Amino acid sequence: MIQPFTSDPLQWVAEDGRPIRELPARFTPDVLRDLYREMVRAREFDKKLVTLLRQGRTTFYAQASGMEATQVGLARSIRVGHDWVWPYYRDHALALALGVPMLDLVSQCLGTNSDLCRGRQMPHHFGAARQNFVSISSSIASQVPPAAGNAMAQKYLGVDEITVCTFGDGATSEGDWHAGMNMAGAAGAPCLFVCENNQWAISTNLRAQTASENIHIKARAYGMPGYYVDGNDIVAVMEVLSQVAGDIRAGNGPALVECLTYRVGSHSNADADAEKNYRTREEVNAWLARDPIVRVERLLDHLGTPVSAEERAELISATHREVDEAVLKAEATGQPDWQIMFEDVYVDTPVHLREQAAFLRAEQTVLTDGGVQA
Amino acid sequence: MIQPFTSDPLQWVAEDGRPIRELPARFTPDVLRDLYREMVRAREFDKKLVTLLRQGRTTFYAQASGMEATQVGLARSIRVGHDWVWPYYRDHALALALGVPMLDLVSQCLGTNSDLCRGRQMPHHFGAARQNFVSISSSIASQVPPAAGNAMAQKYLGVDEITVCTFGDGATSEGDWHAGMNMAGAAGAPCLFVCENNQWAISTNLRAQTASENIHIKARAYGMPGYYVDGNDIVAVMEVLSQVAGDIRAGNGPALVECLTYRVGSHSNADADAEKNYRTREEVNAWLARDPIVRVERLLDHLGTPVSAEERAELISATHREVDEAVLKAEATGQPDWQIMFEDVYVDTPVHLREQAAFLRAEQTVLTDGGVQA
Amino acid sequence: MTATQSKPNAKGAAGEARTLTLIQAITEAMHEELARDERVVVFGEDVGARGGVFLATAGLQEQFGPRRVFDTPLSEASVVGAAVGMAVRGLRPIAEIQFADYMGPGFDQIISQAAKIRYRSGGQFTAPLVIRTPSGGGVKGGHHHSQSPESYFTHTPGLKVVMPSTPYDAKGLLKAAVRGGDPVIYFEPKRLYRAAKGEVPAGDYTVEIGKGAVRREGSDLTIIGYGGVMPDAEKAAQALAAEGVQAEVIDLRSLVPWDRDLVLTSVAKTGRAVLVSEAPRTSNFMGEVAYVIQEELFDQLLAPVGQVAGFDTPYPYVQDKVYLPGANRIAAACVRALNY
Amino acid sequence: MTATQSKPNAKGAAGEARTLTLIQAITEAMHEELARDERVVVFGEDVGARGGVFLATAGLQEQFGPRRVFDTPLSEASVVGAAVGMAVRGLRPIAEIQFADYMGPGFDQIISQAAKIRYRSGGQFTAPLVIRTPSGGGVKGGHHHSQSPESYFTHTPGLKVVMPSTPYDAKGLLKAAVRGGDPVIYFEPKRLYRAAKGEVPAGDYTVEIGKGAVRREGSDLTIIGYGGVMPDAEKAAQALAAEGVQAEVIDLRSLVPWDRDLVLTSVAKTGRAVLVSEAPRTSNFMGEVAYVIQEELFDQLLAPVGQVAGFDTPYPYVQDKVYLPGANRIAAACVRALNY
Ligand SMILES: Cc1ncc(C[n+]2csc(CCOP(=O)(O)OP(=O)(O)O)c2C)c(N)n1
Ligand SMILES: Cc1ncc(C[n+]2csc(CCOP(=O)(O)OP(=O)(O)O)c2C)c(N)n1
Ligand SMILES: [Mg+2]
Ligand SMILES: [Mg+2]
Repeated sequence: MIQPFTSDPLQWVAEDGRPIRELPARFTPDVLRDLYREMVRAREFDKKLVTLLRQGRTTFYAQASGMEATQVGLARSIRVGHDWVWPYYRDHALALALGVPMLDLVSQCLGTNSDLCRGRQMPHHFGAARQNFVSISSSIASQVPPAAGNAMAQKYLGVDEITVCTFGDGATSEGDWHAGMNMAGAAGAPCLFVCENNQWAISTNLRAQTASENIHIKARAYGMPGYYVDGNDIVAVMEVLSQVAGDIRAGNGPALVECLTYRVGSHSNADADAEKNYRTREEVNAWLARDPIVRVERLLDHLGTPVSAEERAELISATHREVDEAVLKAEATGQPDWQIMFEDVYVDTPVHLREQAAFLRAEQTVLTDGGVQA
Repeated sequence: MIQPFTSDPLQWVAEDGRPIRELPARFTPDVLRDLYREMVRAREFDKKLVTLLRQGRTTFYAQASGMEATQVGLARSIRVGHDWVWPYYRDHALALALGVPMLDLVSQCLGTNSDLCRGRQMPHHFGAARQNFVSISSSIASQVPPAAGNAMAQKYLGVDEITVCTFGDGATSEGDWHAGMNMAGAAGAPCLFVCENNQWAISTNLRAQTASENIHIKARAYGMPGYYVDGNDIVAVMEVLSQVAGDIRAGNGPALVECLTYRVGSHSNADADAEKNYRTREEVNAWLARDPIVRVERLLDHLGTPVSAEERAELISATHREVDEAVLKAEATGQPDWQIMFEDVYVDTPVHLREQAAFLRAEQTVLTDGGVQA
Repeated sequence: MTATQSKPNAKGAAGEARTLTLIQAITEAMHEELARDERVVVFGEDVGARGGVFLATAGLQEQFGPRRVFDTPLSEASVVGAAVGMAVRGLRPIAEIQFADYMGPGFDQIISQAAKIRYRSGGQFTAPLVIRTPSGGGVKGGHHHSQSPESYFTHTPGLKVVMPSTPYDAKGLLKAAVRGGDPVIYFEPKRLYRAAKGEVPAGDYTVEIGKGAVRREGSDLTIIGYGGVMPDAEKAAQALAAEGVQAEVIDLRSLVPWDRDLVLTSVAKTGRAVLVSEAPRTSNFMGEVAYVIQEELFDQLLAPVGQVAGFDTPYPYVQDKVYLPGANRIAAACVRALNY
Repeated sequence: MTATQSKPNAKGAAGEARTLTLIQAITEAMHEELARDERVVVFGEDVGARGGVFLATAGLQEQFGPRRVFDTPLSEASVVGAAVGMAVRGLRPIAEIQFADYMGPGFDQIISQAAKIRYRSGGQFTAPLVIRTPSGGGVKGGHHHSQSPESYFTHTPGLKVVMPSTPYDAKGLLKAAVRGGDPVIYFEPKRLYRAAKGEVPAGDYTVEIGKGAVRREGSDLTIIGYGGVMPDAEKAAQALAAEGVQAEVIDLRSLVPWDRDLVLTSVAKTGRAVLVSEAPRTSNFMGEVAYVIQEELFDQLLAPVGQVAGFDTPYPYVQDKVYLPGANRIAAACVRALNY
């Protein structure tokens, strides 16, 4: 039994790669290698997308580097395509690990015709129905009440699904976070709330965000258990999350899990240089030293099944190829044309939208014919 | 030192009127008598106003009967006219005990020209600048973030005031409650949050409102102490609140105090009959037996200084006279005329409001001259 | 309540008509939809045992049980957000906001989640849901029990917005809203809850969202309104008739989308329009109706489009009746248009 | 940044003019107001060390310290609510909402507290505060970084609403807002932050809230806009001038209250009006301007009031540029009005 409300984050594997507690049997070298590969894939996706951003081929990007153990560990603790996920905008490692195809993620970032979301949202705001990975809204914490409702529906329908809702540390200050948590608690809804506590909300440190000792203790306000996990230790993440997910699926109501991690990159492209104003190089370096991927590498070393330099290089270049191919494929589908703007506003197209579309059609035609005659 | 986060409400005086702990020296029979009188005054105000309501002389009323120890005790724990109060709509006992004149309260309920708030709000939504008793908004919990801001301003200005913010149990579910609590915690603002937990929010019981064990534990989410008090025991209320107010004034940051009490009357005139749908007569009777006024009567008995039947009768009729006189005085000032509608929207009156006022002036003139000619 | 005691004909077509109040028609619509479709759930603050503060949901929990009809915590963001999540996961939620004045705390859920999830996901996820809420003045409730916030929502693409003024429409529009594919904000003019009575067929029928209704035919001028102002609009038309002026009266019923054809056809015929609503004037929905009329019928208009609306002040308590556009004010606006 | 390094002349009158960008002018206004009045505080999400995501508050914390310029928790209700409480207790808060798209979570604080406290208290308590927020499209931000929600606030009595389009106005209006007695929602057209450059006097001056400005005189038609669309409105006027048409261009600057006199005088002269904004069409603020023009100048209008606005769809990502009314679309609307 894993204890809620611990004062320190639960850990299985120390930073040097040695297990602190007995390594659960399911973490065979093969399984660990698979986790490792998935994390590296996400890390390299970050790198490639930052490059695409620099090249001006996309306009926004929010790295998850440093947070891969939390996101991949979460994906491996639930039933893919069966459970539902209301994620937030930093969750591409989660999306990848849930099996959202690389092409879908890249297409969304590029806003091409191959984008499942039809170019409607800014980059890095994914949505993939096949994986029950609900389209992300930028509005922080706005996914929390709907996640509670999604879980209430699951309970109503009597299905054995659960709902996962992720958010950052900053998100916990929003009123909607409270509204969703309290609703899920009161309804006993099967919802797994996962805080990806990377300790910063843009430039605002968790200590300025709230006076509470930590995030998971806030679960007390909603009558649900709160767990505290080392979010850079994928074994700990999976041990805690799979037990908690199981409890929830068994009908014990919602729970909150705080994964303590760190965003080693910038908040987004928007603050690439600015972060030096608000945090120290030392702090970043200290967390770079706690890299979740390196920890698994060390564990594999310790288990006598090290990752070779070639394997690593190959994995990296395979991911780069995967991204490159996806980019080519996505770009080949072209950009959606203006008509896309008027679709999916409603199930039908009411008369005022038809008129506005007709207006734009006329304008576009004139433009194609050589500009407006003023 | 009073302990936060107790599992049971702190009590000083048992229901039978006997002190459970040593009665603090300041609670002399004279002081207790004064508290008693203030509580009876509030109770009788309730009765008179319900009568006025039945007579159709006012249109809304929200009784505080049963909650007098909480509200009067709070008023006696802070510095009147020095500290600031962001109250909620059920706080007339608090207002009276803070020295808001009866005439002001009655005028607000009647919406007469003598209303400090100029007839702008529905009855029972008071506001009195002289007592720093900030005008009440119906929108539940919307006073909580401003109360935090008020306290932040006090801290900024370096004054030795504190801010009091009151709300019901239901209010704690609103997002704004969370936003205000968290802001106050993060800012270390001198704010005393008082939950008047009467266990019902209209027809919704606290158990359906939230899955948390109680209200005060929610303070953990904001890094502030949470206290649990028998809100029907005015000695306990004052012991806890005056210590907590002192702590806050000393610069220790905000705190949450939950006063466990009960609304023995209906939610408002709107559900006078409806409450039988949602709660049992037995429950109401059980709480009627824990009446906060009776408890002080018994304590005075126990101390050998009983309240005589005549004293009680006199007190009651004095209050009734006080209300009657206030009603006459208020009604004599008449109802504000239509012009009041366009004032206090802004500090000035912009042109569009001047035009709308001119339009209405013309209309009113025509009407006085005998109706519109259609 | 008769409405909840009657045995609605859940499957078949509309049955015989009875006289119901507006609120009875609303209750009956929910009753029938709950009976018709297991995916329909009804929830909000105090809608269960209490039956809602206006009793719109009275008897529903008793009949359908607390699994399908239930109280929520006191949070409009919880209510709306839960509705969004339920709808995404396949239910058909009917959520109540106790007063339209309290949509504020749920505003971001409405505009960021309900209104945009279909669009932002490219149609992968949708939120067909209904938010019912009593709105409008005339009940001496001061500004937090009297406001008419519908214009905020008509200005938010992705939402459909309706407001019935008759029991017939109340039932039919609510059913259409429950069955449609979009989030619908369904405003209930609270001062008509019991004041508006009319024939309502037992059993099933819908009123198409987006279609207005001509309440009275006339050739001299068109009065266009919706919701709580309709009885006064009709009274004004009667008063005008007594003076020999034939006003056509249109009830929009649906604001997004609104029935441009009906309005333009009528004003093309009469040449004069007076728009009536009780929401504050600046940036209200009627501005759009006025705009379209003057744009489309510039040459046919015989007078400027007239407008009677709420004043640009918070809704006052003591001046409740003066604030609202009554029949006199509407008639006077018509006279101004006629005498232009 | 020059703006924060310059030593503003906090007491005296306006000094010599320099060329600043819109955002520099905003920073300078806050800088000077902080220096002028100890009651002024600046706060919001990431406005401290980070200087705001657009750097509008860059350097202010460094200069005035974290007591006067500080970060808040990530909650717009906290930000607005704190501003209300501070203002009631005597401070002069300038609160930042990081993007206008995120006013949703603070909406009830704005409409129920900030907008109504003066009214509901009979003037006993007031909330003179400024909420600054970047709004509008053109930055490829998708719907949560591009919306123009100003109409919601113009429809809320008790709020003043302004939106500058030039550095001069940005500074002067912000100062006027800080010193006034009312809650002011101050929208900053983010696509002009660095694109709009202009002369700004060093030191003190204000621009009166409620007054528009004629950007270009003309006799054939009046183009009326505000905020981010202004440069394109002027470009359209230039294009028209090349064809021999003289358009008058009015920048409203202030929406509540708006300068009816200026607008009506101009349209009375030209006989034609085209209204330009980027907010969704239905129930947008320009509906009110159009309404007043047709009501007051019915007989003088030579063509229907024209309007170019945002489409009634959520703001799209890929079609960012197509969604926005550009100079071509504005010019085309003018041509339609001229050829009517
Ligand atoms: C309602 C709302 N307010 C503000 C923002 C702007 N914003 C975007 S990300 C962010 C910080 C979020 O921090 P956190 O929740 O910790 O997540 P992280 O980015 O650290 O993963 C802010 C303030 C927003 N997107 N939504
Ligand atoms: C934002 C908002 N939502 C709903 C309401 C309607 N309403 C008025 S009182 C009330 C119950 C409040 O319960 P509680 O906070 O426990 O206070 P009590 O009335 O019990 O003292 C509700 C739901 C409101 N006034 N404001
Ligand atoms: Mg974070
Ligand atoms: Mg209560």
